Amino acid sequence: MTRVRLVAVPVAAALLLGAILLLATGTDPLAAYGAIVSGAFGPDGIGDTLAYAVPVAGMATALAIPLRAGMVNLGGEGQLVLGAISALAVGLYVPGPGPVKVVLALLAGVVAGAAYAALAAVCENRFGVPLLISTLLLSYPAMSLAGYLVRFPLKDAGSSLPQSPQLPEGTRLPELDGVTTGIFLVVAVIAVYAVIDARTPAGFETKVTGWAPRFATYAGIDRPKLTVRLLALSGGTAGLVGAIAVLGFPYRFIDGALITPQYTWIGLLAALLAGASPLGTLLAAVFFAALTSGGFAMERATQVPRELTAVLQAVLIIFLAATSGVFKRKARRA
Amino acid sequence: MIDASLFSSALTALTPILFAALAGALCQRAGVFNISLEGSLLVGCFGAVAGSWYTGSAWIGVVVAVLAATAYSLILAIGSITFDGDPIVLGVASNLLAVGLTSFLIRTVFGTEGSFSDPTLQGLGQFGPIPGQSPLVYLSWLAVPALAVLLYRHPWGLRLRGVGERPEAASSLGVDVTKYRYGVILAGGALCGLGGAQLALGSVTLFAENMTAGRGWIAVVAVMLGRAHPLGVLLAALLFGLAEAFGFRLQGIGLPQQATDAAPYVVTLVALFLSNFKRKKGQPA
Amino acid sequence: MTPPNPDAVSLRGIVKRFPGVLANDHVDLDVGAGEIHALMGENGAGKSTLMSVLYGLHRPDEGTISLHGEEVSFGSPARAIDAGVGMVQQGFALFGELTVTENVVFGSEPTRRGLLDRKAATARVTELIERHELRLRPGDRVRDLPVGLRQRVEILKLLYREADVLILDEPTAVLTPPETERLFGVLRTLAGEGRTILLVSHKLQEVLAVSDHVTVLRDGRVSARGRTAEQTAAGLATAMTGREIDLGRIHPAGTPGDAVLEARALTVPGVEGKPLLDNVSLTVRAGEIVGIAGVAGNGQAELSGAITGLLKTDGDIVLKGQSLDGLSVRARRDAGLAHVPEDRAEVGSAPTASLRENLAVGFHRKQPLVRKGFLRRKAIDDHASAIIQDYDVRGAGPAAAMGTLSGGNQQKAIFGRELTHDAPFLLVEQPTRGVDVGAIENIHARLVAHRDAGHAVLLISAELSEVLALSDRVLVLFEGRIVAEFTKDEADRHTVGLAMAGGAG
Amino acid sequence: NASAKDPAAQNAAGPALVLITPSPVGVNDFLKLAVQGIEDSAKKHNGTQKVFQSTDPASIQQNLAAAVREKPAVIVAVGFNFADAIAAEAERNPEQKFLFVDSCTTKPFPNVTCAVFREHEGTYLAGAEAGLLSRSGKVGAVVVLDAPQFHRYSIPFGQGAEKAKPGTTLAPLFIGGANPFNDPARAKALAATLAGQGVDHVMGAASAAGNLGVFEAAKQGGFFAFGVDANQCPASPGQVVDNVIKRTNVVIGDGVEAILGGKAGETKSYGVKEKGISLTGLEPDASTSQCVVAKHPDVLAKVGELRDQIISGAIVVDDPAES
Ligand SMILES: Nc1ncnc2c1ncn2[C@@H]1O[C@H](COP(=O)(O)OP(=O)(O)OP(=O)(O)O)[C@@H](O)[C@H]1O
Ligand SMILES: Nc1ncnc2c1ncn2[C@@H]1O[C@H](COP(=O)(O)OP(=O)(O)OP(=O)(O)O)[C@@H](O)[C@H]1O
Ligand SMILES: [Mg+2]
Ligand SMILES: [Mg+2]
Repeated sequence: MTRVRLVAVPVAAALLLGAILLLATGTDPLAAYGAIVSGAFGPDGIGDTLAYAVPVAGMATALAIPLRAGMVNLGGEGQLVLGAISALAVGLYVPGPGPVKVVLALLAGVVAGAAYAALAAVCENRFGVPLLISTLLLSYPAMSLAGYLVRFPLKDAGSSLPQSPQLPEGTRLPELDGVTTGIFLVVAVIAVYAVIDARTPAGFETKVTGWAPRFATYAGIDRPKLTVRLLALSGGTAGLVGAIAVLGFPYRFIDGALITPQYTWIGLLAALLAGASPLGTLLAAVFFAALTSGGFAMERATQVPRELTAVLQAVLIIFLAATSGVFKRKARRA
Repeated sequence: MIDASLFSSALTALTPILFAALAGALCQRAGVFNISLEGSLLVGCFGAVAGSWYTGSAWIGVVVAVLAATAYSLILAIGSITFDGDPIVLGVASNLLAVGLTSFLIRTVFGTEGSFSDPTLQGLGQFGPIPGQSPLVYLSWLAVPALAVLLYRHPWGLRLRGVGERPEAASSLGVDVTKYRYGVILAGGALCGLGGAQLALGSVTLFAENMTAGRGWIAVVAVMLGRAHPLGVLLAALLFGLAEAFGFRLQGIGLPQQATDAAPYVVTLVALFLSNFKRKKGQPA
Repeated sequence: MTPPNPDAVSLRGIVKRFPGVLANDHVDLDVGAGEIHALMGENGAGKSTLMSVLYGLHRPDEGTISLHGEEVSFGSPARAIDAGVGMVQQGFALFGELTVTENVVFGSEPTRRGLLDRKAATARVTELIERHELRLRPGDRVRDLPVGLRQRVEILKLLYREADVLILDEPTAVLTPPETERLFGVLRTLAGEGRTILLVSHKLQEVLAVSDHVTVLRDGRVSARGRTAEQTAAGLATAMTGREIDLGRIHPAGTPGDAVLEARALTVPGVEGKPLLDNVSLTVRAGEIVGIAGVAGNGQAELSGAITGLLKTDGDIVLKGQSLDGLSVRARRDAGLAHVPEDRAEVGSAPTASLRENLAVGFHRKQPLVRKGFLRRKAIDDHASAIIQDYDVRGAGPAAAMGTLSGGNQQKAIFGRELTHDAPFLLVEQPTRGVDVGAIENIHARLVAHRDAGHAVLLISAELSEVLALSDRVLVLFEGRIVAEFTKDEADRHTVGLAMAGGAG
Repeated sequence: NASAKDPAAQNAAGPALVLITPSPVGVNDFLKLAVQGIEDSAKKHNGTQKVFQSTDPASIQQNLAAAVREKPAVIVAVGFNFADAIAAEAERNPEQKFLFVDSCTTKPFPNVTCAVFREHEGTYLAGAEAGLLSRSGKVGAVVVLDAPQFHRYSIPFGQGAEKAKPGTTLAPLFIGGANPFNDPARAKALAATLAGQGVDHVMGAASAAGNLGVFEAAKQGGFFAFGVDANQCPASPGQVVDNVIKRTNVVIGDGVEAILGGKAGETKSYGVKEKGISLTGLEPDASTSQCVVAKHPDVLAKVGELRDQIISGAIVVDDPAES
């Protein structure tokens, strides 16, 4: 109940501020908001929303996993892209029947993302580079590497663009109404995360580490090991999201296509907003996805610039941070 | 491969990073973890161009940039200090807001999209002995010793470091922790404003959506690598700037662009490893 | 109608409320110049609150403060400092990264042309150190100083500010007897110079020894006051708790059995040659409490770290016949180690998490909290409720956040969790630091009962009287080495105190 | 902004047109020309038009789907990023007509008309100008990404220069980094780097914002630059020699006309010959273009000859994207 009020007040405040902005630019706020809602959840829009929600919720979950232990993974983009390119390479070059290749490609994405994120954990454990920095720094070379691969060894022979060839027909994740069937994988990951988080000793140890790191060490939780494990899970999930992305439309890796939509940053925000709780993270991710697709629909319908939704989104978060206890400063040190 | 223009372009490239990293170092010293540098820089860029455009004076543009970025940093200040919000959440949010807000403002203020420029837009121009450098470049170098003196030779610096280490102890000695923290965040905003002005009116003379292109994040890394000391931060920014400029050269001799893109980050990571190794020595196992 | 010779400090009808708590309830307090005035009371009685009001950290809801007959009103410590009031707070308010001089001048720095005048600062600090024989080096980093010296830095801060009202909130909680003696010597000198000293303490003997007057608070109200010479320890204890306390209780000796923990040649290298822990060997038997006495900073933390596995060390530890060499913290716990750490807020618990969660830690991989790999909510609840009941943790149910408990109750909860492990070996550090007499009695009784149930206990405490009261054997740690060993009969305050200061072995 | 620019046209009886851009139009000359093209077409056929602006692959797909739902007479999509999305929509909606400008689907569709450009021909001519004007014998290019599509702006530049003045060398640099399509400061640094190596004529294919950085470097370093897509000379008069222009507006007008006339499913390539690609200096209004080349009639004369040779087929400029 109070939780609802904690969120409702900032939401109302952000909407009000948005309305003022809209009035200032001479637009009817109700019409604009109506367009966002119908654009996000209307019969035409819900597919768009879900299409955004799959990568955003996937990345949000990926980043929530270590965040539960107070560890911030800023390298989601690199892990996402590496997962995507690895899945693609397997899908293109490993022989075998289609379904087997799809599974292998997904696994390759998971393994690549996991290994790369674990490397960042090792940087912290062995070389004392804080996770926040090691994940961030490692992200850029990964993106460059993927760019290099689609430019040279994995390039699309028929095209002049920095993109890979399309995966053959059988090696694809089918779509349902424009939404990739990868959505079931993402939902499954979130469900597993929710159960592990709430019901298992491993989830419990993760939370204890997030509450009080020194207490966790005292209690016998091996932080370096946990860091490697959580980062591997995080990077693995990010890699899975990347794999789902390339196995879905347009069935190829296009340089930059997973970066420009800011899936990672919006996902991180969703995870932070929800304090990394599994269902809260999902909710926040879907909310942001709806705001984005609704924003485009609003722009198409009413001429109001879609950046308004980006502004609304950020204002909302800042109001939330300011007025509610949803994410009060934790005993977290960089 | 190595010539005057390498240093000159490295110098231009590192100035916005240096300003932002100094801002980050100042905040770090006072115990504020500031990752909103990217957003503050971008707001500075926009303020600089808007100010210069409407007044016809690049210097007023710089002033507007400083004011805009300072005002923008209030988000982090009010959110994290007054309302005790998580600085990482606020930082990530304000970086995203900066992109959305400046894109929104280009539309509403300049009536265009993507980028804004005009041949009559006044830039900072060149100045001083090093060709191609704006006055802000020199200012950024002056800011390094100035901040070092402030931090280590001025009573404020002492108090600020105390606030960073143990706020409750500082407050029990009559030092207003809130005021100091607001102070560093706003001063950090002002420095980012200068960095943004350099990027938008010194390096080039225009505003483009998201034109900071990750420079604020590099500054966050530089704060870490430079151990939040003004001189250290300068060296870190210099290392990054040189690695980048050197990468451009390597492209010239046939390395693919993607390899040279990654170079500065790899160099920085290696530098972090090495600096930690050195520190580890002489400590108990 | 001002009295002819007004008191240096006069508090009238001070009321201070916190949400849900009446911390100070119409408190009056008068202290004359040149007087050492002790303030006593249970945990949470309102002592620190009252002193914070005087120092400007809190604004009173009602009541007035007068200094030398003049009513004052401080909005902040800065104003109080200007008026000559200084305070050493409970726990230190020092900056480890800064030097002694920087710590001392912090907040009122001498300047020259706008910049810090380091020369003048060092000169002034050196002069104060010499005048009061504090034996500190101005350039040392505070982080490198032992606790006793840090306390002197705190005193130095007050002297530098020329405070003429000095408030010390539990300054001796971390000091050894010789250090305490030195501190009291300084205080007496200062009082002799006409300064007013307010001393908050839980330690009856100290208060009786050093103070001129004493005021006792209970539940925010004054429950007793008077000249110290007219008080007795038992009387003060009753005034504090409202019940009779058996102060002189002597715990019977234990009956040691087989060796449970054997440590051999434990060594932790230091930064500059000198090891922090130097070739320490010791044995703890079942049914025995072994006490480690010593001035804080002489290797206690390293000894604890070596045993728990939080610190890498040379040497060898055998627990119940199993070598702990190379084992992780968790493996050591599984091998039969329980541990009550010194820092209960950061190391011993997660203050923001619930009591239920705090109490499940360590049991969360075992039956009956886990079945078939999944945690059982009901079992976790029952586990917490049982500990809360058994160990008399008051003021909260399983769902309450640990941080909302009082310090004493937090300590009881942590004790409950660790003792419930029923591990053969228990390491306890500073079990009663900052805990009031009532809670001390409870905790001590628990420890003795635990020993009598056949467990081996290693007690590390800076509180000499505690070590003496509980230990079957006392080892003295000095500069990383065990310099003396006493049986329960041999150990007395004087000889052990001497060994702690390096005067034996 | 986004949708119908001319409310009066909403009531018009003619065909409905939708233009989808891959990124915000703003100051992007290429896209501005596309918008102009769709507006002109709408006016000409007494129809209506809308513009949907995208920002990323996901929004491209959504805008395309939204456009299909509106069932306009023609959906015009500009930019290579649309290839996969158009192929998918064209397959699903055989009745819907698409005009795809600047690229084509891998597989032909009867309802997709493609219009592609041979930018390399223009770049070749610009390179020839650079070769003729260069004193140092070194020319360069600053290009967004190191990818074949974008090599159309670098390699032919060197070839044209070499043709005009044998011995001239080319030094290309690529922006890359975290934000290749919007990093003017980096574009400027790269151009300055080239200048430091003695290059005195730089082809700028550094994106709308990036080229401004290149021009600024030219101004500061006292060298010359070339623009793309439209006349960029006024952005930095005295520094910009000429531009490789892409007549997107004309191409869209042609394409829409053809589709409305019942011809669909073709791919038409626009080069110098079809007047889809040109140089500002070779256009009738060259004298008022503020381009540097306008002051060099001798150069223009020689480049005009080369153009004629390309048109006649005497010179064939290799397409670097087809390697
Ligand atoms: N800073 C604070 N903010 C909010 N509540 C506090 C704060 N400090 C203490 N409390 C609350 O006040 C109550 C009493 O705390 P305190 O530690 O003084 O108890 P106590 O009476 O000393 O108990 P014990 O004798 O068991 O140590 C607790 O419920 C605690 O949560
Ligand atoms: N900042 C605060 N907010 C809320 N309650 C507080 C705060 N500070 C103290 N209290 C409460 O006021 C009461 C008095 O606390 P105070 O710290 O003065 O006790 P104390 O006598 O110093 O105890 P101790 O011996 O444990 O130091 C306690 O119940 C405590 O919980
Ligand atoms: Mg207490
Ligand atoms: Mg107290």
